[in-house]
Amino acid sequence: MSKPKVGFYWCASCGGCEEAVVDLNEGVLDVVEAVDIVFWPVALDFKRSDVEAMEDGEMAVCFINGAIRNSEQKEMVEILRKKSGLIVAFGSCSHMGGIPGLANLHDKESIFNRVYHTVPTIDNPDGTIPQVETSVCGTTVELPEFWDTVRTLNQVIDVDYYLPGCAPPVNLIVGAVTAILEGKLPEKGAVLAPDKALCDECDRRESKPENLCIDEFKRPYQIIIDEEECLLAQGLLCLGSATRAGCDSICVKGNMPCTGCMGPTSRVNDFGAKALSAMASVANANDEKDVKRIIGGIADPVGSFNKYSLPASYLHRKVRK
Amino acid sequence: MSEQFEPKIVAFFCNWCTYTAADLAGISRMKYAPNVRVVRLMCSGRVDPQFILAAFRDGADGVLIGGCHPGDCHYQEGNYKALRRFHLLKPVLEEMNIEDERFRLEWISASEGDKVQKVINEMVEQITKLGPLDLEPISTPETLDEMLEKEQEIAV
Amino acid sequence: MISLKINGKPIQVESGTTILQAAKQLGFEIPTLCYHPQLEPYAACRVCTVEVKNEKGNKLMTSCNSIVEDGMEVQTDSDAVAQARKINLQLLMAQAPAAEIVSEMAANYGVGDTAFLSENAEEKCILCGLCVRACEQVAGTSAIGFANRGKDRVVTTPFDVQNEACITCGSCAFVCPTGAITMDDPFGREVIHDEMTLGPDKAITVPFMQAVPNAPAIDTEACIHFKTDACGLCAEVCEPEAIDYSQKDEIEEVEVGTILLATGFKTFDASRIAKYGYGKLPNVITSLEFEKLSNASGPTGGDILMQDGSVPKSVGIIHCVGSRDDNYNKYCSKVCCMYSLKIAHLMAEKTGAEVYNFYIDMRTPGKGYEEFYERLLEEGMHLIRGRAADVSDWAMNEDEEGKLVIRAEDTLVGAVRRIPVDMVVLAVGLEPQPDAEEIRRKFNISCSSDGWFLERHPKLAPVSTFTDGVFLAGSCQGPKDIPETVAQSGAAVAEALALIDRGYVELEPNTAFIYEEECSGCKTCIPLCPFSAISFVEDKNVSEINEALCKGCGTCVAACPSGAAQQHLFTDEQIFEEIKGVLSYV
Amino acid sequence: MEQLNTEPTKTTANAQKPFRMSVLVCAGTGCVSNNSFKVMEALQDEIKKHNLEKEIQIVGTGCNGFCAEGPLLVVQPDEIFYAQLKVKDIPLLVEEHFLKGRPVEKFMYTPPEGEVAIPKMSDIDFFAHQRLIALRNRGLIDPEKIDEYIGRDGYTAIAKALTEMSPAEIVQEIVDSGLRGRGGAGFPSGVKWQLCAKQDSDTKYIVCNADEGDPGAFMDRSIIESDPHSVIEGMLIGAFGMGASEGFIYIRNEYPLALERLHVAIEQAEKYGLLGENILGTNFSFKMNVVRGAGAFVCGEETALIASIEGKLGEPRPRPPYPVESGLWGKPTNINNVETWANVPIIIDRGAKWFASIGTETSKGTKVFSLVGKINNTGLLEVPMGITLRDIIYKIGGGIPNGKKFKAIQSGGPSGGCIPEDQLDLPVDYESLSEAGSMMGSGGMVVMDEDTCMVDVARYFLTFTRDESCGKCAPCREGTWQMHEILTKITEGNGTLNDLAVLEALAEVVKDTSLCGLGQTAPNPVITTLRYFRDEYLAHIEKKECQAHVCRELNTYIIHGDVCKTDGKGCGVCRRECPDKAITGEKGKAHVIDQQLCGKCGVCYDVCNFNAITIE
Repeated sequence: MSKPKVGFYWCASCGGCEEAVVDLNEGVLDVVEAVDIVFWPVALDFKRSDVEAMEDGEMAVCFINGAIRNSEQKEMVEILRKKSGLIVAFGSCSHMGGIPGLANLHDKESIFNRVYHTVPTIDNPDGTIPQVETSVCGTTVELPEFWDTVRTLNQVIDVDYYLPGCAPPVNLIVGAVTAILEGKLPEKGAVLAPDKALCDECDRRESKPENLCIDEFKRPYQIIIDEEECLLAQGLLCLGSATRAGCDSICVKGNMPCTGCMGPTSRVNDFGAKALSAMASVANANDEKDVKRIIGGIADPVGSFNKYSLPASYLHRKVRK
Repeated sequence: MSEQFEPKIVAFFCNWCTYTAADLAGISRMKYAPNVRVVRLMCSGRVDPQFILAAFRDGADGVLIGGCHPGDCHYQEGNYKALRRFHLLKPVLEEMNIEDERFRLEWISASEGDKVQKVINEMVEQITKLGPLDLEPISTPETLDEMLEKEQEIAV
Repeated sequence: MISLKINGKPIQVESGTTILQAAKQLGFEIPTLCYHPQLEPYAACRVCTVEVKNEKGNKLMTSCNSIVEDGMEVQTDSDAVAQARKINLQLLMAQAPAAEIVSEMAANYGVGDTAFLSENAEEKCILCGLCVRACEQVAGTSAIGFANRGKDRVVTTPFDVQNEACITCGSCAFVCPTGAITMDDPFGREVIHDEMTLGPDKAITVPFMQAVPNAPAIDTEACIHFKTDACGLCAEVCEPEAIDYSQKDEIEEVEVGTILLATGFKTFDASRIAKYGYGKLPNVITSLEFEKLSNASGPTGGDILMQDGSVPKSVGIIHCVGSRDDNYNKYCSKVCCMYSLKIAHLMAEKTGAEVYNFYIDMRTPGKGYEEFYERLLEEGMHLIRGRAADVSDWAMNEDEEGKLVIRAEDTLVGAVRRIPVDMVVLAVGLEPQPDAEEIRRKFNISCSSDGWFLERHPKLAPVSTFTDGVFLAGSCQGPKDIPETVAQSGAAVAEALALIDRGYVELEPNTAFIYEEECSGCKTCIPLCPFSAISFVEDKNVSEINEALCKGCGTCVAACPSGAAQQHLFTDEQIFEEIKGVLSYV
Repeated sequence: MEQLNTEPTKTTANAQKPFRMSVLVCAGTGCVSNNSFKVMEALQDEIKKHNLEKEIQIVGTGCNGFCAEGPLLVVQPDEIFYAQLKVKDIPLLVEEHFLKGRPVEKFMYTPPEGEVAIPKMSDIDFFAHQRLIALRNRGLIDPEKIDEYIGRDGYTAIAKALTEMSPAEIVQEIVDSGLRGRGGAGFPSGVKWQLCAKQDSDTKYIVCNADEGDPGAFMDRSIIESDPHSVIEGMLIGAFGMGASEGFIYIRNEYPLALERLHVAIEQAEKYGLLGENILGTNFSFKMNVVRGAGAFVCGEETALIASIEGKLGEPRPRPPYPVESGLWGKPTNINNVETWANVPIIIDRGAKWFASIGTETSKGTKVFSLVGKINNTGLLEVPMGITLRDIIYKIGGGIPNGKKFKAIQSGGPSGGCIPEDQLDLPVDYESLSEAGSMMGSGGMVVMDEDTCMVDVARYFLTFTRDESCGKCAPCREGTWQMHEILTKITEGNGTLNDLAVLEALAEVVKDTSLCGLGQTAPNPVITTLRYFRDEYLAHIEKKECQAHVCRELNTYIIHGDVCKTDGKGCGVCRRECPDKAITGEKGKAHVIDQQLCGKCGVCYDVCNFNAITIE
């Protein structure tokens, strides 16, 4: 029996997810042993035509990382959808939009304007901006269309499973691959990670008080962070209580608060709103003035609560004016 | 759109104060704009910020939370939780370009039928002036192409 | 024990007894002026002088302060004693001719007139010092004392000015044997019914006639003992030793299943409407004060009298005082029209006075009420439709001289009228109790905008409140007359009984619960619950909701960061669907 | 005592080089008001001018006693006595006596009847018959220098008491001495001390009563002014004997000099360790307080005095309980008069036996009197008990001035009685005076001559007691007032025999039923004058006549026309001065008084230089 064929693809993302695969270290050998990697542009020289040449559903599974924000990515993922039995959204960006998703606080025009005109390091006397079609020496050259809105993978193609995290933790990757190989997959659409919040596996959970109420929200640089005590109890905006577990709380272990890359648990629809609700509820104030003071201590609420999830949220992008 | 824009307002009213006040407004034959769609909750403290965002996503032009006056909560302090969430949600909505008038928190006691009337009429008037909330729907693989076309139009 | 003889009679008394006390035991009356059994002896009037024979010979001594000695022989009425008393009483008669008690006492010794020169025929004070001692020893205040020496000695306040040390207890006036001290009305009015005007009530009273329990109690606000830590006379004179100052209000906790709120109303404070002159003009009284005046067990025995003791010949009754008035209370107090008509009727019946009613609208719905109104019309009551503008004592002509003038627009005639009357009764309205707000919060119920307790539903649940098991009875819910109050109270009791009879309480169906397998044990929900219904289960590392304690507000659900907490009847899914639903129609 | 030697003061240092002369200037109140301080200044200037500072020392002393002759100056060691000195006399005195050694005769004292000046003090009658015990240091020491008191054996008695005697022995010594209270009532001091010592209390007080209120009395004042330490020492001994730890001196504020000297004395005694903690190195501690009284006569009564110290209204309360049982703030309190305390140190020093040898059977020791009134030698004197009134008046007092006839002597202050001439051989002791209807009192003596109306005297003293009655008890407050009214009525010629009867009855009742000593003794002047001078009352009532012509309402002024015309040539002075315009007459002719218009002021009598006007 031939080995199942596997593909990896990279859309709007930082490349960290690719690193995550490499982070399997020698484990990657086991993967290669078990599967046949037929498409992995970042590591192996495959072309689009190679994919197009495949039979539909030839690949058993394709792991796609990165958000979708231009036409070329759309085309590629649509092809991959066709050629793959399973599509796994790999990492926060394809799962919820990720950091690139924060571009939804802007639009194409303002982004181009910034990047090609006003950023201090630019030298663009003609004010050129990318065009979809450009005539160069008589030939027409094409560039992919840059979208106004960043989208999650499942807003573009049908997705079977999600591997959350920025980047997905190695053990989750291994678990996912194993499950696929063994055919022990959960219901379609599932997130391949535990369905409890991070507090459940946090080393500091016992130090979290039962009567938690916060008099002042602080940012990490403002205090000397205690290495044992619950970070939220120290006033840091740790979203661990709203964030899916599975990362082994590596950030908290590194004395940094959880920022929510693993996304929400299954009952929560809008990660940012829910995290916001939990954090606001424990502010220790009843008087409007005090409420505003304490809440005002949370810098950049959108960026804080939707760092990885803006395109996947209910509002998903800024309202156009 | 030749016909007059009629905003849709979703109102989350607490069972004891504002919902009763709305009832009282009805009993008292106080007329208020029909644009409001009331969701009764036991307490303003039950209002999950997700509900607000969901209402906007699902087409609301404005959201109103009505609770008991501070100190008067039937559940002692549920309304304070609502207050805290409201003040954290406000800057989020602002950044997402949703106007201030579209989201309000009002303390309306059971006896203040007139306040229900006043607040709703005021809100409808303000939002009518603002026009509809033009929140782009979230695409699915099925609706993507259609939406991209629309996006093209906007870009042009 | 000390053995002595008084007027030849032997007696044995305990050591430390005074001669006066010993003589009293034998039945010998010794006259006294400056003595009071509850005050320290002062020995100033010298009237109680007796003749004592001991080893040193015969000697005149004051009996009030002299302690008995063994072998003493006392004569309480010897010639020397009589002579001393005669002279001393004559001296006092000369000093205070108006002190009747002195002349009466002197008459017992055959003295008709004093041999001495008298300066001030009006003088009553004999400087016995009872008042000064009462003030110091009983009231504990020393607000009065003696000033000057000798003949210039007077009882006065420090520097002759009214001072704050005086607690106006009246002990001085009470103890004064000659009536030289009186309690003055600061407005100079003659005091006939003290309850209504001024002056402290007695500190020990039965609250009112037929009170239950019908036992006197100490008003600690008025009692000198509680004010200055002095006095204590009542305990000294109470033979059964029933007085206990240490008793205190006690707070007892009683566990009950239902609570009836029947906190009632407060009458409108008529002095808030200055133009009616209540508290400033004499003989302007409120309807409740009229009731007290009219009461057979009241201060005048039921006679309607004015402050000078005469019977009014004309009376004005002003309706809607504090009611139906944008400046005070907008609502109609409902009961005033009828009680005003009753007062008018009683007034006419008891005094034969001309009675004028000033009303806005005459509201007489109810069984027999309209008929009563008709009857009064037939009796010849004056009914003037129009709100009274003011009450003054400013006379514009002779008829108005010395009277109270009510100015009102008679809307039926279309003219402003001035009506001079002797007495004005203000029909004060009903108001919520001043602490209604506090009570409301305590019981977690609501108040209407006027401040009356709010029922759960005006038609369907008129005696229930938003708090299960708390019911409303009577005018704490709004102005009511007696039959209405009784009816509503009955309903409230029935509701309460129904609950008691069932014996159990139905839990809220909309309690919150936690999906244990999804709870991360983040503890966010725990401090949010005001009812402490959520606890943390250490071994499972999850939160748990006690559904019996949960009241179902859903605050924890809204805050649960992983959505593991949900609320029956109000799950997230249901609400999301409801939102979709309400937005689905155009 | 060690401490005392370590701090020699200027005086003791100077004493090592003796002065040639000591000039003792009386700085008692009487002499001070006669400018004795100015005299002293002038003396200092003059002595400086003559460079005599190292030879002659000037000492300001307490009251010398012979106040009528102030300012006084005694030059020691020769005991030369100068009287009535003026500032302008000083240069001559210094030059003659101090420089040249020739005493100046014209500044010396000359007795009223004598013609020869008496140079030596002890030769003067006034001093010759006195015996100084309480006033042992008067005029000899500077009262503001404790060393001078110590130099006169001061504070040896307390040293003896603390080191050689037990408290019980001290009390017994006072009992044995027979000392009786010098404040008036004459209660045996030793007995009182015993009672106080017997009380079982953690706190006891002793009080010195210096509230000397009698008009004309200045015994206590003089003692404090001239020898304050004797009082302090007496109190120390008493405190040790009775077990008291705190003392009060209640002194009237009208005695500024006494007050100041008392403060100086206490300060010095404290500095020397004679007051305060661990006195003279023993366990005995004593705190001294000075309380100023506002001058109410009744505060001399012990219970009123206690009330006043406690800050209450100064009025007496019934006794018992006596202060020795329940006094200041309810604690056992022993109260003695200034003079009593001043006697204590010397009794301890010289023994009870010595003290008891002076005086009579019942009254031991000496008594200080202030002798005033119609007497030649006004002043303060101390005589042994038992001396007769006659000796006091004629030997010490120098008799009645202007050859007038003696009428009565009033002793014991305003509450005392008047003693007529036929009782002048009465020995002065407590019992004899009481029997005569008067009292020892605090020692005031007022001499009256034939020009004194006894009814007026009684009225005068009643004026005082009426004004000073605290007003607490009815007989005193009203009785004194009514007695005064009746007496006024009599002196104005409106009295009836019934008034006299009422007055007598009233006086007895007031005496018998008043609460405190003030009221009980206030009728004494009335009772004694009625007893000894009833004829004067009757004359006032029946004949409308005042033999002494004191009661002006009863006088009739008559102008003797012949004298007026011949001697006075109808000068008209009386006519001009008459406020009632009752006198008529032309210049050169006899004047006449219209008796209807005459207001009986007596101005005409006073202004007539020709004795043309007489009183009938």
